[in-house]
Amino acid sequence: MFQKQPTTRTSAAITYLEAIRAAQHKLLSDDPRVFIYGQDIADFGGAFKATKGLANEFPGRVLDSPISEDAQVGMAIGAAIEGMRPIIEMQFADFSTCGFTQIVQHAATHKWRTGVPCPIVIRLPSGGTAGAGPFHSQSMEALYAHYPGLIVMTPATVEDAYTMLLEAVEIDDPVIFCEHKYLYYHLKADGLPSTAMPAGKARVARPGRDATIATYSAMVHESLACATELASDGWEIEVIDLRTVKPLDTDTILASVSRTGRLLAVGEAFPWGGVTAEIIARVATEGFDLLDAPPMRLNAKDTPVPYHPNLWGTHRPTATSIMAAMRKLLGA
Amino acid sequence: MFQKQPTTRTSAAITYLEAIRAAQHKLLSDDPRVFIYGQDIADFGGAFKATKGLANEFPGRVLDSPISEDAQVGMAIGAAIEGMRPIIEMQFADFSTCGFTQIVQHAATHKWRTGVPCPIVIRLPSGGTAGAGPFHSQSMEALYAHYPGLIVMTPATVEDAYTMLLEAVEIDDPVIFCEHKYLYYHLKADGLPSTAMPAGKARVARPGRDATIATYSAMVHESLACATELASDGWEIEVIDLRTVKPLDTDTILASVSRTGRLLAVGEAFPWGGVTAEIIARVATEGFDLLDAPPMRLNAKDTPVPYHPNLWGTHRPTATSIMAAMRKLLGA
Amino acid sequence: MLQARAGLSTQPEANEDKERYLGVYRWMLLARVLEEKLAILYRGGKITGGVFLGRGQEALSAALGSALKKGDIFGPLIRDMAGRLAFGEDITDAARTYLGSRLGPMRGRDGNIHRGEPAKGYYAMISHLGAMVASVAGGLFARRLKGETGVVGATCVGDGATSTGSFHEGLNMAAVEKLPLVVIVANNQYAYSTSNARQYACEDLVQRALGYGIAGYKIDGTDPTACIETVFEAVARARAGDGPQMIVADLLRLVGHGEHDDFHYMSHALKVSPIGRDCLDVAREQLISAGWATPAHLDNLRDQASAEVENACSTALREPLPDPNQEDWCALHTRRLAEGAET
Amino acid sequence: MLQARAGLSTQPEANEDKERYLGVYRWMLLARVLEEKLAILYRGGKITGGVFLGRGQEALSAALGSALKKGDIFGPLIRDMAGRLAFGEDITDAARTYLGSRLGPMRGRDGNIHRGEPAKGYYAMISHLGAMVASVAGGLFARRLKGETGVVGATCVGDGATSTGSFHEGLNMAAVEKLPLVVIVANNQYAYSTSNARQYACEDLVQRALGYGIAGYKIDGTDPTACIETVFEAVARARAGDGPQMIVADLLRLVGHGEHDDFHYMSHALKVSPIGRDCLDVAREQLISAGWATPAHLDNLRDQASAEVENACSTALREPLPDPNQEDWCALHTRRLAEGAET
Ligand SMILES: Cc1ncc(C[n+]2csc(CCOP(=O)(O)OP(=O)(O)O)c2C)c(N)n1
Ligand SMILES: Cc1ncc(C[n+]2csc(CCOP(=O)(O)OP(=O)(O)O)c2C)c(N)n1
Ligand SMILES: [Mg+2]
Ligand SMILES: [Mg+2]
Repeated sequence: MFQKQPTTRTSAAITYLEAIRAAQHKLLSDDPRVFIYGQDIADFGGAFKATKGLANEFPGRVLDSPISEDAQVGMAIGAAIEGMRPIIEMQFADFSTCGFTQIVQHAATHKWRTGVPCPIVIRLPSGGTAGAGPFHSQSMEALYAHYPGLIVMTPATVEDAYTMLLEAVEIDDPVIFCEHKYLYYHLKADGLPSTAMPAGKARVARPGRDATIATYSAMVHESLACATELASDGWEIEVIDLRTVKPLDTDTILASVSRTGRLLAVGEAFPWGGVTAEIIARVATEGFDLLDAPPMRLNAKDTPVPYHPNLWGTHRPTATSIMAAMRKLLGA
Repeated sequence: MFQKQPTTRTSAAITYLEAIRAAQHKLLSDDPRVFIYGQDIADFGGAFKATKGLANEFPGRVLDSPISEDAQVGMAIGAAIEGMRPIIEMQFADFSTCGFTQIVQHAATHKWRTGVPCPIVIRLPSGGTAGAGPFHSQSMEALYAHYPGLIVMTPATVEDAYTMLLEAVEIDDPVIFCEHKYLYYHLKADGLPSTAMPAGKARVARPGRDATIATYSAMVHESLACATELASDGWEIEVIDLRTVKPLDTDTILASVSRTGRLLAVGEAFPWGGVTAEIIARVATEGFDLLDAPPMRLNAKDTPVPYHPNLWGTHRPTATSIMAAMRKLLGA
Repeated sequence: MLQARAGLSTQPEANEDKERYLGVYRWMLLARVLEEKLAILYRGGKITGGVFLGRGQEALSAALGSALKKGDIFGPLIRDMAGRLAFGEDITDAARTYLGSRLGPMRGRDGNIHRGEPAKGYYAMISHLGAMVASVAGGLFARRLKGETGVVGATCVGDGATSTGSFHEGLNMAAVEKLPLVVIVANNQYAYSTSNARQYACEDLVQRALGYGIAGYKIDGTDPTACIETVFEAVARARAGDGPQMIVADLLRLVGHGEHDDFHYMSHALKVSPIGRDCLDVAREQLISAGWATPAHLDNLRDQASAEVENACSTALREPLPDPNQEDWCALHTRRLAEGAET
Repeated sequence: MLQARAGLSTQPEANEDKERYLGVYRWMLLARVLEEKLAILYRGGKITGGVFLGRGQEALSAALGSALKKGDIFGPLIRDMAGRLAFGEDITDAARTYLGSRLGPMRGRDGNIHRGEPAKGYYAMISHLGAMVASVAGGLFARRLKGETGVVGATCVGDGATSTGSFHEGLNMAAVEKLPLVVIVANNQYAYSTSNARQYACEDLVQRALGYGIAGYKIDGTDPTACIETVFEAVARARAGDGPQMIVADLLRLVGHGEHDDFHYMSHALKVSPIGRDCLDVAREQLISAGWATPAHLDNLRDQASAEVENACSTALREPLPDPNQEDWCALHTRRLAEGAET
């Protein structure tokens, strides 16, 4: 479904993945405090090539780590205490569970406990792709957003992948940077922006009148595809791209719902307690009277992410299933 | 506040902690598949004495582990595959982050991936107590509930601590058993029940008419104290004890809200995306028209759990802060 | 550095040696032929997801699978096609998992290297490296509690996986419990693209055995004779109650990390060094020079393997794919406690 | 098993030895007296939360704190009161953290053993054992990147903490990076109630050094002379660029795990064995028999320590407690990105 999105194919086209690489290139160039540490990221350039060529250009600042997620994050914390700006690349978001203690117990609590900030960025190649299976597909934003002291970014566009990564490194707090693997190669833009909305602000990805979809990351594109489709039936669906899920820009969501009266929250993560629950809880508690109909939510199914594409295509929300939910919400 | 709860002091009185010990005693006696593995749980009887005397009575089946949470859970998974019913005691829930990979990646996915169930029980001494600080106070139910394949129990009473642990071991799936340290010694009952509500069913802990509090674990008692207090002003507050947070008994909550029209969800965990978000999201999506007022939620503050009792008492919800929220909800 | 120890008991008769070697060789060959077929299918776009092969590591893996018995526990890793088959995996099931058949043991829910049949002691690895060490140990612990004796459990890791906390915790725990666990470290000199120099700083990983208080063996993983002797000995010692055994085998993977990888980073010097040898070539030489097989016999074995592989793959290719509408979207065994997938 | 190596360079003069020893002794004594006071306050109900003491481990800890310099990095663990003070911690800050003063470095947000001042290289441990190894290594890595040389980082763990995956990953990583990290393993024979026999299966934990490719030293942790010599040597070697150093010291804690614990489980045989000695008694003997101090001088030092401790505690006890209404409930440094606590 997502393939329907218009992609620019000019010679200057840059992909979501290239934007991440470009941001890291700029960070290494501009800021001597920055270094990158992760598995296979030096000469090899990373499993997805997000650091291709950087080790060569910035010797000693782009380093291969042993297979030790806990120590990778632990070392970044120490380096951040000493004033550096480490970026940790996890090979897949799923493996960050092996570094979970250092992330949620150590990095997240450091500033509050000691007064000394802990500015690390952990890049999580996140989300599902065909054939990746239960251990290379997870969306872990809800886990990290639950813990105080972390900022969780979920860029959905090439531009945001670039500017938000720059901002993530600048922020004096630990940032979990959830980049979506499904967007790596598919998603393209004409070039890289020089200005950006700040973290913590959601973006109206498509304005509308009849209902709001609040979503993030790859699901922004499925939702936009759904909105395009429904537009041919005369429906005007507003799509909100959250950009960061912690903090969550409740104001922008509420402003949208105040215009549309209807809300569908869409996320690719597991159904219990994820971003969609938080969105609905906020709108229900803070904007109850704005709602003309019960809000709805759509998540992945409550099983591990299946390996086979036939199953995976049904496990995660898609433009098709979002459309079905939206028709229900619209009473159409 | 909780101290106001009536506690029975007959000679037969049994505490929440003793109930957990009694359940494990019964399990070891009745079921040769059961063994217990954890730090300092053998001769020493555990940091909280939940296994006191059991190693002696059941030689070779209550074992001290090295300080290796990942391996503790990993070994339980292998043993469960072979038909045993291991119980893992974490010394504190907070340390389960070190076993997070084995829990959410291995145990949780095993049945779905392979068809072979993985019946392990992980006991998490959870929640805050005075002076325990950021690393000995956490409530982690939301993390585990988010992952498909796990059942998350949060007993609030002595009776439930006993019967739910028995049931947890009987269930053919991995169960995260969140026992609350604040209840260990304070909470007492006359004796142990021989029957129980099944897991997955919430309990009306106190019937009411004017508003519903949906909550679990130690917060049940703070909520009951609040309801008692408000009763003297003529308010009848219904308190729902969720008992398990995954699955979450939406039906019982909806039935209550259909009677009261008002909902306050209370949890001791961090505010972003926990049990309270899930409760509100379900009621807003499935029972929107039952609500006479915007639902409300009350959680701990969005910082690590503070060490000093002065701070801790304000960080977590208490009968006092629940009361303030409830008065707002009632418009009183 | 520890060296392979002398044989546990009296040497088996030459005839036993021959049969054992030929048995192992058949599994090496079958794995090799099956993986070559999978590589072709992968390049032909017939396989979704990654394909990770064990080319060059078959002797080590097949020796382990052969040394284990029915009733033992095996937790293979990504390069253990040979060991899996030798341990008793149905080759059609292997093909099914790659080719997406709904009839495979993972029914399309998980793929390829993650397959297993835990109820038969053949554990299904998770991706998180090192995790299987503790779980195989746990299986052995359960067997001990049930009073079963003479059971062995084995698992394999790579050089990279030795850096994980899970590996350390699992092996230490197994040592404390003195479990009959055999851990094979296939040191193929690289973890994906990362060379040993960036993975550990000791002279040789076998030095870690001392620190865990377990037996350690060091072998050339490209030498099938060494693999067979040492692996069978370690398994026998574990079975006899000597506690965990760790074998570190030096070798190379003669393929990329996965079939997407051209392994340009691999050192030429290593490739042309003795550990760059193809264990199947070495086996052929050893078998022929020992007089245990003729070239014709070995060619014949390869033809048999090819036929078996073709048969398995064509069966799997004809079978139904997973169907999301028929799929049981329930992650729990206890159905009454499952929450409906929300749609 | 590795033994303490011979001195790095020429032996320091006897006078230097004496000053060094007396310096270490003062920190041992100060820690001992402070902890005795804290134990009394704990029993008097003046301290909320646990109190975990280092009684019996002062020589080892003070030697480390003394061997480090300003500008070095120190990640102490729960039994390192002596090392903390020797590294430069303000004794009043130590008292403040226990006694709940809002003016302490953790301002009531975290307590006791978790205190630190990371901006001064004095890291604040988290409870999760093993975690500080990687973080101290990371601090050293940062210093190297910044071009600082001659910096050393040190951290301490117990026998129990060596079983954690974090310990393994952190130490292995430090070895690969050849960082100037000194890791002290205070093997007090128990992790809480769990004896070494249930914690590891090697003969001695120092055997692990080989497996990480780092220097290993084994000492009697109750012998202050041995502690001083070996710790200073290891720190010097790390500073000189020899990579990670691991010292395993045998000793006992002469208290419970925490002050709530009567340590009835501790073996009598161990208590009366040489490692059951009180290092302060040993130091007194060594100092007197070397002619470096008289009993009167040492008694005088104790009086000085007592005065300092009383002063620190009475200061801390007069200070304001944390006030939830004045508390800044914001876990982020970037205030604009903080979500308001929901009430
Ligand atoms: C904990 C963890 N981190 C990262 C990965 C990603 N990963 C998969 S295979 C691999 C390399 C493994 O190297 P090694 O253990 O030497 O085995 P080999 O592939 O060489 O056989 C990596 C990094 C993983 N599977 N698990
Ligand atoms: C990962 C982890 N698991 C469990 C604990 C609980 N715990 C705190 S101290 C301790 C014992 C530590 O023993 P050891 O490392 O030998 O240090 P010692 O107390 O003997 O100095 C345990 C189990 C912890 N802090 N961290
Ligand atoms: Mg390898
Ligand atoms: Mg100890």
